[in-house]
Amino acid sequence: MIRKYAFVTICISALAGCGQESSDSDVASPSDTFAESYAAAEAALAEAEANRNVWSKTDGILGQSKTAYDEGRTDDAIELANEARLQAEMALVQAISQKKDWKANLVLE
Amino acid sequence: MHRRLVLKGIVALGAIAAWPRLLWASRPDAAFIADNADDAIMAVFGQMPVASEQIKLKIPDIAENGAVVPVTVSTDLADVESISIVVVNNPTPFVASFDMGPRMVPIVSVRIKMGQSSQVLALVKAGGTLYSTSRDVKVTIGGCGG
Amino acid sequence: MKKIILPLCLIGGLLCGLTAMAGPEEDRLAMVEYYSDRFPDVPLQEFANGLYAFDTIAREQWIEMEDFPPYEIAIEDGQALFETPFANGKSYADCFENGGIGVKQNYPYFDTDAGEVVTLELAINHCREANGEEPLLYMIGALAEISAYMAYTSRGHEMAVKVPADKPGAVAAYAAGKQFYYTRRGQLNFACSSCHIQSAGLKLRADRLSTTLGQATHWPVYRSKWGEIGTLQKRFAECNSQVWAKPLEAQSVEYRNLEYFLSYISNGLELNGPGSRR
Amino acid sequence: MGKPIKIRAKIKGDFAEIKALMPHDMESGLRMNPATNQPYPAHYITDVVAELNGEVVMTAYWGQAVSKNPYVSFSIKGAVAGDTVTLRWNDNKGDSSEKEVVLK
Repeated sequence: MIRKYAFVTICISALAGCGQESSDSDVASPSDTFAESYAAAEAALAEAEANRNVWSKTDGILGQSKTAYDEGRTDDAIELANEARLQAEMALVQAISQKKDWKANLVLE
Repeated sequence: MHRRLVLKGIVALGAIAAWPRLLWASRPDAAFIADNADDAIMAVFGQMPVASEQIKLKIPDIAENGAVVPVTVSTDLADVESISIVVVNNPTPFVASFDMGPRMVPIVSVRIKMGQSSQVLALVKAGGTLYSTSRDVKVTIGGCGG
Repeated sequence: MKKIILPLCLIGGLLCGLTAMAGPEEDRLAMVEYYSDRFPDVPLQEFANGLYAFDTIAREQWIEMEDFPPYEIAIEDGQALFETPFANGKSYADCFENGGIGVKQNYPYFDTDAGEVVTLELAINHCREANGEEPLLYMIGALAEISAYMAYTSRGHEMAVKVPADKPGAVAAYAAGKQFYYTRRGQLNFACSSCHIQSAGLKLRADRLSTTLGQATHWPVYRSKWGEIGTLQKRFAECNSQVWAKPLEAQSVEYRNLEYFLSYISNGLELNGPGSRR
Repeated sequence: MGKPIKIRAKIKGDFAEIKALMPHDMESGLRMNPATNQPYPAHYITDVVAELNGEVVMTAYWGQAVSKNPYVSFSIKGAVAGDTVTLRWNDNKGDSSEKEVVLK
């Protein structure tokens, strides 16, 4: 139970981080912001991938982000890239924490 | 190969004489494209069925997987001409029909697809009359299935 | 079991210190005990039949399927593939012990030289490559069919996977597979064990969850949902997707270790593959 | 030429029970191909003919809702050891397959 709570907390802090990012971008042009968000999402995804734990919807969301950008829906594109990054970051947190915490799931020992 | 074909032709001629019904039987294409059960049944038989307790329809109440639902239809009715299966809620409800010659024991099994929960009808044409029985089958959405 | 092991540990000191975690045989016995307590009416071998061991409605339809199961096509096709010689005149039989007949119970095994777990499917592709043939795709198709034929010839043999205690690589691979089984993954934050140990036998939507014990005995499987025969690692990928985790590659180190662990847990159960599932 | 039919035949007293498995995709024409967003073209067995010693004993007409790799079982009265049972299917693309077994 405590662990679940910890997981949620981590997710929320990841969200908070995400909010900060978008307020920074007030000064930048939308397409610069997109490029940054997209690159950040890609980097986070690569790190999750390296830790062998990616959530199944993330690639698709990143793909949708690219499509939205190509179609000129830059705001949507940024939002989607941020969502993909958030997912990748949470997957990474999950992977790293589970490297220790998996033992908590051992019910037979 | 050629000889075989000729032989088959002769046998087929014999069959025609002995059993004229098969001569005109052909696939009831209209039934297979009808999008409701009544139209399909009328297209094949030209009559609606009367309920009969002499037909046994064996099908699970809850189908494990709608893609493969085992069905067995058997009957005590005499002079069986055909056995058919209809899944009322399928996009095209008419599933299969078996024209039974006099050498057949009136029982058939087949595995069928069900798009969703539905009433399933077993139709038996015997002595010129169409009879039916029905069962309700629940098709569930699979979760894991390990 | 623990009662015996503990004093041994005290005596063994250092030796046991290396494996503070329970060993494979302890794990297996704990599983047997757990599921036997949980399903007192289910005879041990029945766990090889997955959810059909305790879901009577599903079992009835499964028995009907098993009467003339679609995997028979795969066995026949697999046999033809198995018996077709390679371009160099050699065949699969030359690569395997006993000509590849009745050997699946020994897979996966730990290859000390290569330092990795070898599943039957990996061995089939190794065999092809050693004979100058292209490797086959791992989850479905020809490889699954060959595996189905080899599984069929192994029916009735008891699963006999070995994790030699004196081979640290093997012990580590088993431990890694076990860790994977208990590791939460994906957006839904589930481990394999969340479903198949804690919730085994319970309903997930319309399906009952199978037990860890027996999960490795009946592969490859013709799943009606797939409409074709697929390997155990295809199922791993599917399970991962079901918890919203991106599947790893078939025959990745992780999945092979997982198969090693799962297969060991089914030791002593008779092989009953290929199988049919909903 | 379609894939070969698998037949199991068994004499049970005064009738022979025939079970058959027919490798076939039975594509309904409704299933979507995610890659193209188009449905897979319909491809299914339309009729099945059973013969005993060359005489037609049953003709079945099927639609798209018979399961993939169809299974069918039926029984023929008075069939004895030595009799030949032939099973043949045709599909909507003009493909067919035929298999003969001698009852034992």
